Amino acid sequence: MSDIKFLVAFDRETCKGCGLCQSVCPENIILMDQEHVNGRGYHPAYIQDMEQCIGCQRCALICPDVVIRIEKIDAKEES
Amino acid sequence: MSDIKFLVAFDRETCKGCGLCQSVCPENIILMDQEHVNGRGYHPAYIQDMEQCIGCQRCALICPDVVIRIEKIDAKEES
Amino acid sequence: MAKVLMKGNEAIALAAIKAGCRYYFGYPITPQTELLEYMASELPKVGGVFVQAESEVAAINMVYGAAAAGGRVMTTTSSPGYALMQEGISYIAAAETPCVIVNISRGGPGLGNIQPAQSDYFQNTRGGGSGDYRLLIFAPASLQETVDLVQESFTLAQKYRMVVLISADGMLGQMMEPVDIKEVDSPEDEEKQWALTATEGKRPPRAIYSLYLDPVELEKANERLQANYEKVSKLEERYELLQMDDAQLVIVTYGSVSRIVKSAISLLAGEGIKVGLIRPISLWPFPKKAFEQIPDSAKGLLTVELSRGQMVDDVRIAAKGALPVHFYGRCGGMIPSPREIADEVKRILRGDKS
Amino acid sequence: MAKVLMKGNEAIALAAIKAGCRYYFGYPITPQTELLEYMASELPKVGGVFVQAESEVAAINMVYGAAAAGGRVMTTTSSPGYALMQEGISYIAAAETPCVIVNISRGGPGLGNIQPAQSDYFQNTRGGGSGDYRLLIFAPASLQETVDLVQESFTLAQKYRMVVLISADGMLGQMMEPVDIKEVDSPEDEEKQWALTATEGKRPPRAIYSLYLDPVELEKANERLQANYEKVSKLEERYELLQMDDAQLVIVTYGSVSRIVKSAISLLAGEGIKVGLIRPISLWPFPKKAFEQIPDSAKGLLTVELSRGQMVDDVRIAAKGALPVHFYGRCGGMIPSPREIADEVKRILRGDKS
Amino acid sequence: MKTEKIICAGFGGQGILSMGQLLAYAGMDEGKHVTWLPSYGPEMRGGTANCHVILSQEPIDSPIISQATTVVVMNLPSLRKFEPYLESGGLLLINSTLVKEESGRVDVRTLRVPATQCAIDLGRDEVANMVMLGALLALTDVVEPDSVIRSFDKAFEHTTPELSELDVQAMKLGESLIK
Amino acid sequence: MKTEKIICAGFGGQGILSMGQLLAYAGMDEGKHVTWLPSYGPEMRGGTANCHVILSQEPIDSPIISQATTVVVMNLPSLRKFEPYLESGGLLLINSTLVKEESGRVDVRTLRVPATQCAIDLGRDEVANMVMLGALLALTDVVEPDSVIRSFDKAFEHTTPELSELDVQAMKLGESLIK
Amino acid sequence: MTVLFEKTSGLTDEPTIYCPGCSHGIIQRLVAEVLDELGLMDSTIGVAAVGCSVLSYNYFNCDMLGAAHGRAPASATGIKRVHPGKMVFTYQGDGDLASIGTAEIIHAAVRGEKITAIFVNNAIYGMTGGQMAPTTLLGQKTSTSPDGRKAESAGMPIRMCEMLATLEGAAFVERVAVNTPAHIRSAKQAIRQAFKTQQAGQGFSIVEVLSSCPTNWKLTPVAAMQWVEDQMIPYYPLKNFRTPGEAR
Amino acid sequence: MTVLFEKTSGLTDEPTIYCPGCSHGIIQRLVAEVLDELGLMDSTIGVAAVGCSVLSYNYFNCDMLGAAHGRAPASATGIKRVHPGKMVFTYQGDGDLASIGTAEIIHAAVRGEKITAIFVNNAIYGMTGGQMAPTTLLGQKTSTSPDGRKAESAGMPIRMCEMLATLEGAAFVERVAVNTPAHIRSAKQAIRQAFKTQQAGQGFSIVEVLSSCPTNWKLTPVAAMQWVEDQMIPYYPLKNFRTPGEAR
Ligand SMILES: Cc1ncc(C[n+]2csc(CCOP(=O)(O)OP(=O)(O)O)c2C)c(N)n1
Ligand SMILES: Cc1ncc(C[n+]2csc(CCOP(=O)(O)OP(=O)(O)O)c2C)c(N)n1
Ligand code: SF4
Ligand code: SF4
Ligand code: SF4
Ligand code: SF4
Ligand code: SF4
Ligand code: SF4
Ligand SMILES: [Mg+2]
Ligand SMILES: [Mg+2]
Repeated sequence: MSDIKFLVAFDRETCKGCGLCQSVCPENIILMDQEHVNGRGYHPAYIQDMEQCIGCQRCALICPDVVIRIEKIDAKEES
Repeated sequence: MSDIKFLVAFDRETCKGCGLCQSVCPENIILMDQEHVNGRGYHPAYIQDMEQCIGCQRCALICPDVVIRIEKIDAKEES
Repeated sequence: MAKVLMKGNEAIALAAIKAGCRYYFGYPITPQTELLEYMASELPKVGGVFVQAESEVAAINMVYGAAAAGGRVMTTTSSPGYALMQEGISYIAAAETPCVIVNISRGGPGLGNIQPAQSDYFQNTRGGGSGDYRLLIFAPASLQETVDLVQESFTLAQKYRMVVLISADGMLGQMMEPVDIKEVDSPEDEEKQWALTATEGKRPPRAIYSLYLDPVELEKANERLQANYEKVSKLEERYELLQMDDAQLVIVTYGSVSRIVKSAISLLAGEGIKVGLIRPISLWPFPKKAFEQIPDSAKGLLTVELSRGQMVDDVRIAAKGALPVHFYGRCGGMIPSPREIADEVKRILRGDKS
Repeated sequence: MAKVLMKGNEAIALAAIKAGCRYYFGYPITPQTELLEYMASELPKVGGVFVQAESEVAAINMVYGAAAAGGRVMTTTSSPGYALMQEGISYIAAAETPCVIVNISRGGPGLGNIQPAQSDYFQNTRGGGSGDYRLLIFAPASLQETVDLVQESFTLAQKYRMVVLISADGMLGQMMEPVDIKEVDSPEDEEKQWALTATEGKRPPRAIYSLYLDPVELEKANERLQANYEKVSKLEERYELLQMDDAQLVIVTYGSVSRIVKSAISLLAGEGIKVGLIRPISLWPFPKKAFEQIPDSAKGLLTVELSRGQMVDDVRIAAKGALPVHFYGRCGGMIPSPREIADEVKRILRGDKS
Repeated sequence: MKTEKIICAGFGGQGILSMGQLLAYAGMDEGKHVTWLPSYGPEMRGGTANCHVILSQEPIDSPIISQATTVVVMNLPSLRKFEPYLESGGLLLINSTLVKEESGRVDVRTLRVPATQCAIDLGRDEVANMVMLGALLALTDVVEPDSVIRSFDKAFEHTTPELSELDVQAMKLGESLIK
Repeated sequence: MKTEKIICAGFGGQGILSMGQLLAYAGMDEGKHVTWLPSYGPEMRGGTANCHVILSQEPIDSPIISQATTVVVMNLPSLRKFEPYLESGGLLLINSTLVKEESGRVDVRTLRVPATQCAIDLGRDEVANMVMLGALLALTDVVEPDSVIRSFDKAFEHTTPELSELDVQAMKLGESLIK
Repeated sequence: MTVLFEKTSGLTDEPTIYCPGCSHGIIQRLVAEVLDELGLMDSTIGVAAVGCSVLSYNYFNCDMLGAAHGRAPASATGIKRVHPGKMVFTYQGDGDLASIGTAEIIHAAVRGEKITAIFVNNAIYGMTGGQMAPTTLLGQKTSTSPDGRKAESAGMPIRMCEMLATLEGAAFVERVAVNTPAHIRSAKQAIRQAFKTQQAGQGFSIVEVLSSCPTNWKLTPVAAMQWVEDQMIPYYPLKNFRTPGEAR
Repeated sequence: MTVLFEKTSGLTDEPTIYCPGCSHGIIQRLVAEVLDELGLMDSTIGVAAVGCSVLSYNYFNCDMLGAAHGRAPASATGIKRVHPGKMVFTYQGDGDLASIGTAEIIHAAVRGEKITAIFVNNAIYGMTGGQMAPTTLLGQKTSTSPDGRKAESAGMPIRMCEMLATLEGAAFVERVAVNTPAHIRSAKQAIRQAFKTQQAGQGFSIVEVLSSCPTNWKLTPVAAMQWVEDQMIPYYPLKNFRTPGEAR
């Protein structure tokens, strides 16, 4: 099983590619998709390595376009 | 010779009879002329006993209609 | 209610309250101030709200908010204050929020003076706000007519979702005359389907605004307004006619000065000169129909105003070039005497002046 | 100077500076803003003063002060901002202090949008201020005409001690077109005998105001204004005529939309339909003289506007009921195509619509 | 009764407007058509105040008087301003305490009443208007004195019994000067 | 030369207005009559921007184009909005990087240019407009490329030599795509 | 014989329309005296606001403009920018300056406009007959607060000097009164300093003068002066809030 | 699986017209979140001002009015007086609130109007393309201060909170920023307190939010956030100026 603890999802069509999320991510895992342009003309953000996400929500807090949704993958019961 | 040291003159036609001069005179020598009404319908102020005037100018300072003019009668040379 | 002797300004205020007006926002200005003062003292007694705004600009924008919130709301002012309200009025007209405004006009231009004058005709009827909007405008001549129209205005404002303007002048605002002010049944209005009342989770949110970035949308919004205006202009033309049969000349005049014109017409009747009267009561829609009743005997029209000829435009348009349109007016608070007006009529009939 | 390609707003600003304008007070509003911005960057370079006011209300009252002080002063705005200036304009007109105002109009009512529209015709020509005052109003159709009129406006404002208003819309403000902006000889104006410059002990104090508590005085002041307006209306009627001989219909149109009408007229000419054009350049005084030149061949008039028919009133008055007056207009930023206008002309000539 | 057109004029503060209102209320009380039109605004202070009162059996067109049946003046500027408004044969009442000058009109009935002096004698300058009104009522039948007294409450909204008493006294004094 | 009526449209920020201005300046440089009319205001951000450019030997009446000889679109909304404006037989230039869709018009000459991709390749999204302009000039004789280059200073007021260099490069790249 | 007090030549001979005992007359005299004494009368342009002092262009012996209600600071700005070397002042009431003209006075201060505002605070709209002003005291009865101003619906009275003093551009800000001879002397000092601030090009200056309105307060002139002392001064403390060069 | 962050139902799904990285979007989200969390969204009526946020009536999931430029506090007053039981807020830019609407915001505060003003200070006129605002910093280049704002002609930037805090009716006054996640958290707290102040009927409340305008500042969104930190916060200190119940 993967080590992903948090799921950070971007709505690629509403993202304006501003890069603010990228600038505040303490783990430096957010990148701008330079290859693609969405329907509104922007390079959307995406996460390179989800496993490194610490679920701090800094990206979501600063995103002006409410592009980001964050979920915590519940830890398996370890009994 | 009289003891008048100061000459306080009222322009009876511009006086509005407000009584402010009267209210501030430390010597209480200003009165309103209840007998007469000037062309604008007011009872003008006048001085009862000019000798008592100490030339403090309080009356002139407070008069809103610049009705009052004050002169000092120069003392006689006493040599 | 029995007739009472009241000052025009106070009678208007009382009439509004009795017509269910519960929100008033205004700013002092002579010769309208007693109206504001009456509201200040009486509205709170019936549970209404009086707010003295910081300016006429603020007042009209408070009216906008209160009207959008569904309140029965009024403001009143006088000429320079009315000028300051123009932007706000344009917003209110665009947003189709109903309200009543009273302009007790005075002499101009600029600060002018506080005497009666009708030189607000242009700003009343053509507005000073931008855009293709209209107000429903009444110009009463007596206090009784004034209070009746004020009361009806609240109904019409709701009905058409429109600004209704009462155009009067200092003479009507300041004079006393006996009036009978009715208690208007103002049943709780049916829930306004457009008003901002907060959703309370029961309906989708509403928005009231006048911005339409897309020209297609803005043109549509304008067409909706125009359709409404069309309807209003069909239904709400109002006027008084007097002595039109055989009239040699017809005087067109409105508001306070029409009372003096009536005296002049009596004077002339006494001298065997027949003069008719068209008195527009609605200034917009301008009562074009009245002009269809001008008798063939009439040699011309004479517009009499307390201004330098602002209604003349509307008279010319209504008369369609069929008759010469003369003008007589005084301004700046000067009021013509019946004699002066009668003399002017005679001059015109003699042909001294065209 | 050779022709340069400039945006309308910037060309107006440069033209004003070259005509000696040294004081500018304004507030940002689309589609006028580049004018303000140009002034901000260029006026200081020639020793002039640019002040961004806190609002349009403040801007027009700064203009009033600067004009009273004898400065060559201008302000510019767009529709809702112009509405806010109405009280101030009434003061300036009453005080007979010269200034130039440019209104780059947009869609309304209310906030509307920022696209070209001519629905400020009423607020431009009838004012929204109180009192019997008038502005001298020019409505240019090309950038060259605009800059020429702006420059002349400063001269005329001084000459008549009057407010001169340039009425243009977003199309003229925003488009680029080559213009030749002249260096106007603006010889130091002769000392203004009425301006507030401080007495310096050399003359009695002067006062500029518009309050006349006594109606007799206020009426006199009004008569002085009227006499001036009379003169202006005799001397300053301006218009362009096109193809009036044998015209079957005459289109009356002004400003930006007249350019499209011209294309439509060419289109129609191609189809063998002769349509004439009256293009008022001065909106006040409205060019009544132009209407004397309507050929007998004309079956009617068609007013074309970017509004819902505001100039129609003036056309009706000028036409004196002699011919039917039709109307075609779009609004809210919608611009008719030449084809649409041509079709409307054909409909009218077929008699489909009266 | 013929239509009465009365102009009252004087200094602001001399109770000119109330004098006129009393006439209007009284006229209404008697079932007449009435109008009252004041001058207003800052000219009331320092300058002069005046009002136009019309009482008639017929509906009234204009509330503005261009030909008065009666003119009451409480000071000199008012005399000069309003004597021309009086119709020939009309009644001119002058407050002789403040107006030493004579009227230029010889075609009217002129009466000089020392109203302000009477008021000073009564201890309150302000009731000069009531003295004048008393005189007017004694000279004409415009309204009954009793109708006026019945109207006190309406015209003087916040009056006290003492002041009302003084007003009546002043009115009677004015009447007595004539009778 | 016949009268050229060109509509350029795309996202705000894609340099649509400058593209149009360059054409206008160049046309003027060549002694033509020109007009340039932008869309303006907040729709420039987020929404679309467009401009109408007319170049003619004759004086120009209306600066608004109702029948275009050429339409240049940089994104999909612009294609949908402006393709109807194109006259039959006109030229339609599409930025194929961002517009995968086809035009519905079959009566016009359509050309797909991967302008944004070229610009990304050049290292600056912003020069996609110049790629497009290069293609346009290669396809028509509306103005000479040299006239456009001469107009750079006027249209890009605060440009740097490096940026100008890149602009020229992009234009040439656009031209080369056609030739 | 020495003249101790006489009418300043800064005033014309026009009689004022003010009510008897109204302190507008005192304040206007002080302004004229100061300008006269500083030798500035001839290089001054004044701006009269709309209010009881609306006719003050007839009273001051210098060039004067009659401004629109509340807009005197804007018009003064226009004048000052054309004639930066002249002295420009506004004379405004509290309805004018603290209500309809709020934006104009604040932004004149923000810009540090080199003009002097004489702000006559009489806690009421005098000219229009005694309506509530933003400066009307709590509980004070006016024609639009017939039961006395209530904080609940009309809020607390506004203190303009305290508010303006927060602005960097406001170089000289002081509140004075003219209800006693002593206060009148200090008031004159403040007015003098305000004009000197302007003369030195140090920024915007304003003197708020607590003034009486016996007519609309329905008090005798003498009682009105006492009301200023007892009611106004406690809420509107007499104080210098800003002087050029002093630390904030 | 637990949702840690998702879009509040206080916002509609309408995409905003804001430029990439513009912090208007953050502020508007915070307001919606707070109203949602307090359970007040359904009893709220908002007033959108004229500025880049002019379309915010499409974004907030509650009844909304589009006010005239600068007049939102007046229109909000009209609404609140009709519905005293509802929550009423304005959302205004600095051009709107601190320039043309100065009188309206001050007098809403003077009256202690029970409304909440969200004041988005981005030191510029965004909507009209980057002109100087009264809040523009000294030396800041804008299209109407092309050489940078100069104190000599345009004065010093206005600090609205400091000024409003002098008014008794202003019950809650705080300045916050949204340039970092930490600041965003505090900003949300302040907005919450402002609405609670209104809910408790304690008077007027305002939250000034320092906001970015990358487009008109000609900076990248990230650099713009840094500019807020480096340039704006030093001049506009983040601070609570008034809280109900606390001594002044
Ligand atoms: C636009 C406008 N609104 C209202 C008025 C009416 N008005 C004249 S003076 C005045 C206020 C006077 O009060 P204040 O400024 O306190 O001066 P004061 O008379 O008390 O000295 C008002 C509201 C006006 N002239 N213009
Ligand atoms: C009366 C009026 N004047 C001017 C405008 C133009 N205008 C629209 S928004 C705006 C200012 C926007 O600046 P700000 O309030 O700071 O909001 P931002 O866009 O920066 O968020 C202006 C001046 C207008 N719509 N109405
Ligand atoms: S939640 Fe924190 S760690 Fe995870 S992507 Fe967002 S900012 Fe980075
Ligand atoms: S902050 Fe939001 S809009 Fe900006 S890049 Fe990240 S996800 Fe996209
Ligand atoms: S100068 Fe002094 S003592 Fe003399 S009268 Fe005046 S106040 Fe009284
Ligand atoms: S203060 Fe002046 S106006 Fe008043 S009574 Fe004395 S002299 Fe007369
Ligand atoms: S009304 Fe008041 S402020 Fe005005 S002149 Fe009279 S006392 Fe003075
Ligand atoms: S212009 Fe500035 S404030 Fe407006 S949306 Fe763009 S970045 Fe935001
Ligand atoms: Mg006052
Ligand atoms: Mg801003």
